[in-house]
Amino acid sequence: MELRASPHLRVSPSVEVIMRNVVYALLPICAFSVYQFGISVFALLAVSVITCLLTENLICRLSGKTPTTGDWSVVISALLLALTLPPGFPLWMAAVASFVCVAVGKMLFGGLGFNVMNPALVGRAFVQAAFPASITSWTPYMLPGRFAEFIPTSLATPFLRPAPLAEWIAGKPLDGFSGATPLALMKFDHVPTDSIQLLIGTTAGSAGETSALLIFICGIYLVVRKMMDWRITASVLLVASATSGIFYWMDQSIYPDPLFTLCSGGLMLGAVFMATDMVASPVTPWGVWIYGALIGFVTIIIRLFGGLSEGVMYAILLANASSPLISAVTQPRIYGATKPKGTE
Amino acid sequence: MQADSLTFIFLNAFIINNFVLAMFLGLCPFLGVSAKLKTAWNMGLAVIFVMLVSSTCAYAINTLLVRYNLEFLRLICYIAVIASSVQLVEMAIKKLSPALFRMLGIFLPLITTNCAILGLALFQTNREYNFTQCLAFSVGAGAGFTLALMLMAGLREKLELADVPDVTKGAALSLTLAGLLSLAFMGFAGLGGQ
Amino acid sequence: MVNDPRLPEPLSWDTFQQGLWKENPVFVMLLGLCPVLAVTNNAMNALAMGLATTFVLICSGVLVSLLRKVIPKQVRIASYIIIIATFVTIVDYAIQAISLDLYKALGAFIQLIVVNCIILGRAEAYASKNTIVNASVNALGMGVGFTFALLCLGGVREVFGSGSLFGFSLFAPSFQPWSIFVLPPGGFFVLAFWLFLFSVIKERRKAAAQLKQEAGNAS
Amino acid sequence: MTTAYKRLIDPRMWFMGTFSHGIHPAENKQYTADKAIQRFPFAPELILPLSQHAGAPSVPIVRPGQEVVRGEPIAEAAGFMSVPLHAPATGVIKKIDLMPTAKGPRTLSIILEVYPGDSQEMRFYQTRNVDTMTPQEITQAVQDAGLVGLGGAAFPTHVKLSPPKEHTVETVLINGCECEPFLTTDYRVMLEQTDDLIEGTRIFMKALGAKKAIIGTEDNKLAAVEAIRAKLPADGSITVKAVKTKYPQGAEKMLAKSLLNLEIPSGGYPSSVGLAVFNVSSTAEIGALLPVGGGVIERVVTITGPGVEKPGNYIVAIGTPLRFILDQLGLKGGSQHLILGGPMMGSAISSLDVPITKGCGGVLVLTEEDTRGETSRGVHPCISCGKCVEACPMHLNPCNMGKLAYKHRYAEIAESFHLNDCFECGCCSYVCPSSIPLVQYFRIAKSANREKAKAS
Amino acid sequence: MSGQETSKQPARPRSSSLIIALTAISMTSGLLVVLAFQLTLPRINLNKQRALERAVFTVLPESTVRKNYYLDTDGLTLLPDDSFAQANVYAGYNDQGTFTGMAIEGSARGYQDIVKVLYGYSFENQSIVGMTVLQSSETPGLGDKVETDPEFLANFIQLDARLNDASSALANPIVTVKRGKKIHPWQIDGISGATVTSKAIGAALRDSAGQMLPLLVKYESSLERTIPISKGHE
Repeated sequence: MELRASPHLRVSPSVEVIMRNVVYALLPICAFSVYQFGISVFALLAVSVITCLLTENLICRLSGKTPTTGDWSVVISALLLALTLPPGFPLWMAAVASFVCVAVGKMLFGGLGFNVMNPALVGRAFVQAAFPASITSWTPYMLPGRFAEFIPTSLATPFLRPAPLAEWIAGKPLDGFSGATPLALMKFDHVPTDSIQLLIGTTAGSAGETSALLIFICGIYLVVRKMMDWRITASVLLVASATSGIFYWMDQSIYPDPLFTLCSGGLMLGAVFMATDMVASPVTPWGVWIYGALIGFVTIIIRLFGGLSEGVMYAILLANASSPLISAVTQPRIYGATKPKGTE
Repeated sequence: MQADSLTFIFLNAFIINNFVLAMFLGLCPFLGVSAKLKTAWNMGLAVIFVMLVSSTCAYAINTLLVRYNLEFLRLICYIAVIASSVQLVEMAIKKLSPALFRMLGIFLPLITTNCAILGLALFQTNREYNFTQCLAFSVGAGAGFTLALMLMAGLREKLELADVPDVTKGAALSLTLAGLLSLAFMGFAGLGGQ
Repeated sequence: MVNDPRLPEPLSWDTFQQGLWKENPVFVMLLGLCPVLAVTNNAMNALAMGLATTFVLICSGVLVSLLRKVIPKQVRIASYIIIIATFVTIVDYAIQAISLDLYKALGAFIQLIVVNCIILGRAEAYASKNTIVNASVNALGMGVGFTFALLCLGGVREVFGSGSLFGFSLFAPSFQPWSIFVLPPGGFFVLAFWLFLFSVIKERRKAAAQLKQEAGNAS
Repeated sequence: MTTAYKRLIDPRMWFMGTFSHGIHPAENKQYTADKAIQRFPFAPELILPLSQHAGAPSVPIVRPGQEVVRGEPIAEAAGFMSVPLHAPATGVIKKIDLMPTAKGPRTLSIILEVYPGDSQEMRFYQTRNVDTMTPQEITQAVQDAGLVGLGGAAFPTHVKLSPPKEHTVETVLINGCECEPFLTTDYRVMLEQTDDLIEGTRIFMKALGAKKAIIGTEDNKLAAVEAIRAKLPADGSITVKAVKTKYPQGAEKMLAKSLLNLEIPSGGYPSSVGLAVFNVSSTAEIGALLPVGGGVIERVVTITGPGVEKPGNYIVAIGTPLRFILDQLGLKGGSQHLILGGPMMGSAISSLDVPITKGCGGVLVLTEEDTRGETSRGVHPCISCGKCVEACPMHLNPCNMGKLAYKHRYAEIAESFHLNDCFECGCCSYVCPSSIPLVQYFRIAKSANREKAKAS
Repeated sequence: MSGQETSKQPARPRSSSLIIALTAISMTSGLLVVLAFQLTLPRINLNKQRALERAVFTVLPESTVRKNYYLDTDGLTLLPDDSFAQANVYAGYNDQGTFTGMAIEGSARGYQDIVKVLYGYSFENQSIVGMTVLQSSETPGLGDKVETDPEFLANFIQLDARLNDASSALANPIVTVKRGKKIHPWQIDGISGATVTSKAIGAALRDSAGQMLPLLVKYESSLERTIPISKGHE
């Protein structure tokens, strides 16, 4: 007979189950991405997953802990990281990003549950700063022969500069691929992209961010299974569309419409899968909404007024950094409290 | 946005080229006083305040020095006058508002001979800001410092509850956090550009 | 260290060596981080900054030590600051005279040497209590230690960030530089990396020493 | 499932009162809900701990070898925060010794050897007319009866009847929300001892000078609502109301919120907002005991769970050892997991020599199969999913509190995170995907803080 | 702080002695600083002048001699050779002393911070004939290509900067376009991936040229078209 403390029943799914389901939800997005961009994205996903697993395992061994790779969380980070990289991103750089993602973004702080920022985004932000040229080189989607041929930059020799892509793209039977994402087209040239295209995902962009609709559906799966905080996603999307709606209303010729905002770039992927990273987001009821709103707002400000065409990554990192502050000011009013907390 | 507009000067010092995270000014207090959120907040307020005082002083001294062609004495004068004016203001606060003094008091001497304060004076002189621009610059820099300090303090408080490996504890962890914050702030680059 | 701190210390190897490793101003005492991070995006700047700081350290150390009997206690900090500011201004002009490009690269950080806590700290803690020779030797040690730390950072940042060292290319032209190393986050990361490395080494040494001791006890 | 379905189709249930947060564990009341209360045979030996209530232990007034009659007082109250103890059966006092209890440490208990051949008639009582008694007399009589909260807290009832002078109690709440899964004691009492319940309610109202009383129960016990409604007095002073089925609806703070939308202030008493809350079983007990001047010598206990052969609701004499009960009812399945009380707040017990006490409303026997999922789950670090924050009925932040407790920063939890408002309902642990024993942490934190306060 | 405690003297020194000590130190410091300043001044000025000339001669390719001018709405004033710090435009002359063009500064907000450029304007073909970046802190490897990328710098060998008929503004505002999209002579072919910085350079030229060139044309008469080449000048 063994002794246990109350309560003697538990119900909710364990950490492994939650994490495994997030991986399931990411799989359709990975599949679509491979279908769209071909074998290069498959290699990207594989390199990222393998490097992340190896790094976590190695660090656990070095620090004398039992390897924690079994909880699936590292696979989520790896997949998310790969999905935010351009399809033709050199594989060696992806390995660097994966290493930073796990080593600096997660294990340095003690592993699962202690990371202060989304590890995938830490990895991506690192390579964005380290290799700014490679991370802004985009390739066309649905190229014929994409399953047989790698995008040349993918296979760049480690530590060497990848060859420019322009020539390779020019040799493809396409007309008018400008090497820009819908967001960059909008920001720098005020050329809008059709919203249907953005929804379905027939645009250039990072490997996994193109199809807003697919990401949304995968998110709904997680919400239905109660494995994701829908409030954060809702708050990000609402505030992002409201902010961009205000600017659109002020000047339609320069600013994109809210639908474009929602469906373009990494906003949907960020709102559904990255902003909702439980560890780095607040838990207080109001904090969750404020956190989401901060992401939505900063994203739009960076997109419209910053030097970059996409701001979701930085918005989420900043919100992650602010989440302890948000938590501190939004401690819930407890039952029967005579005065709200924080008035001392 | 005009490069010399007040908004831009403010934003530049506040987030785009944050004093701590992009220019590395005021790192000692940033690492030293960021363990607790409450102290970080008071420290931030004190810094904004000292920055305003010293920016005003520096502007006045520089005007005088330029008039008498004594620019080579700038550094010595800045450091002397800023230190003494903060001392004076500190005494004034102690007399006038003991509550405020309790909040800011212990930090004031700490900040006076700090690179963020002198850096502010030197940068505003190098960039030839006029008086209102100096004020915008100092408020922006102070607010930027406070923001960075608060974020850092929040993260460090959070990490106190984490199982951080022994070898990364301490300064290495704080600096990595600062690096991550600095990385996140890179998103603001180019804000208000063309 | 057992000596009464008020008494002048006899000149020894330790006077010099202190600042190099055991009390390295950057890696151990975490002082003067602002120039350490701001100007180390290449090794040349790091070296120049290190030399400038060393110069100010030595000169102010000598002067403070010389005047230690003359300066009243009550105004000593103010006097030290004035003395330091004087030498910083001199360095500032000297660098402008030597190379304008270097001066541009270092920017206001040359003038910010004046608030570098190492210098004031040395003046207050050492130079004001010791003879000129000791003060200058100690300052030289500190300066070399500081320059060493700057070079550690500057070297790594330049090699990775630009693929060169002191301006000489190290790799084939197709080398992909990691520009994050010359950007502000890279500064933080590289310093954190060095600190991490030293902490690991320290831990290893401690463990080894303990093992040795245990072995000694056992035999 | 049936309740969920009913809630969907019955418009009356759409607007039913409730509190925010909380959880919906599987009810599992089907084992015993329809089983009428039966009398359980007397055990050959009864173990009567002197501390069956919150407060100072009672003082024995018998000595070993003395013969006692069923209903006779055998220990007296040691002050205001204490109650007397009565002999549950006719027999002889065997000894007064340290015995194991469900709470853990061994405590001083009276061991009573029951005369096997005795008729066990109630021979020790005096009839009284409740209508002529003053409130003070009633309060005294309640203490003399040895009544404590039978819902589980075992807080002496007469203390609740003597609110601070500056408070006036306007409404008496009778708590019929048995929110713990498996247990059906209160439900059966409401169904079968309805008259006693109404009588008890009137006694409490009189003692407190309250004009109104509400009997609150959950909407999975609508049969009880019907039964009570049929017997309510015509003047309308007592009403019965159903609230949504949710755990921990049975906590008095939650009940006040659900029925009247009142919040009992943190650190205050129900009387601060003009309320007094009593458990239905206690109320029915006093309704039965006061007119005849008896003491609490037995209580209704639900003995249930997948590991029991003959689950049911039984009137069990206080002090009956668990071993005797389980021997009579039979166990089944592999290795068992015994819980005194409900699965959410009850305590696991290690020894079968533990007796049934006044505060014990249920014995739950789970089998290996029910707990297997439990054992295999490893504890992970907190992933800040926030499920506990959404579950905590007190709106605390168990997530942060748990992290602080993990680092032994107990004082901070009490200062900044209202540790002392936690009543250990277990919602947070129940929902935690990382399987962190949060409630356990908080108990340790509280006791560490108490030790510290005592030391200083 | 320990120093203070151990130095508890029975009698506080009089404040006059403190003031004397401080004054003495300040005087010494002042003296040292003045000395250093005086000693280094010629060298510093020489350095600055060289740096400036290097830039001016880069943007006005045929020039070997420079003259300082100050241009504002009141007119164009010739400044002495050593007061280059006050000047805002510089005239370039070739070996024969013939005027080759004006070097003008411009600045705009780049990706990281302000980008300052110097560009050469030729009166003859009414176009910009050279550009160099004076100050920038753009992203290494991306934004800083504007200083080195030969294709980008080729834009400024002959960049149309004609004024309109009234000589009040640029006939065609200079603008940066996407790489490969340049069709007009007043357009700058940008660097892909460094859109913001290339646009900033375009904006710096447009704003500065739009403001300065009309003034320059207005006060053209005050400009010395030829200068005597002094014998000592190499």
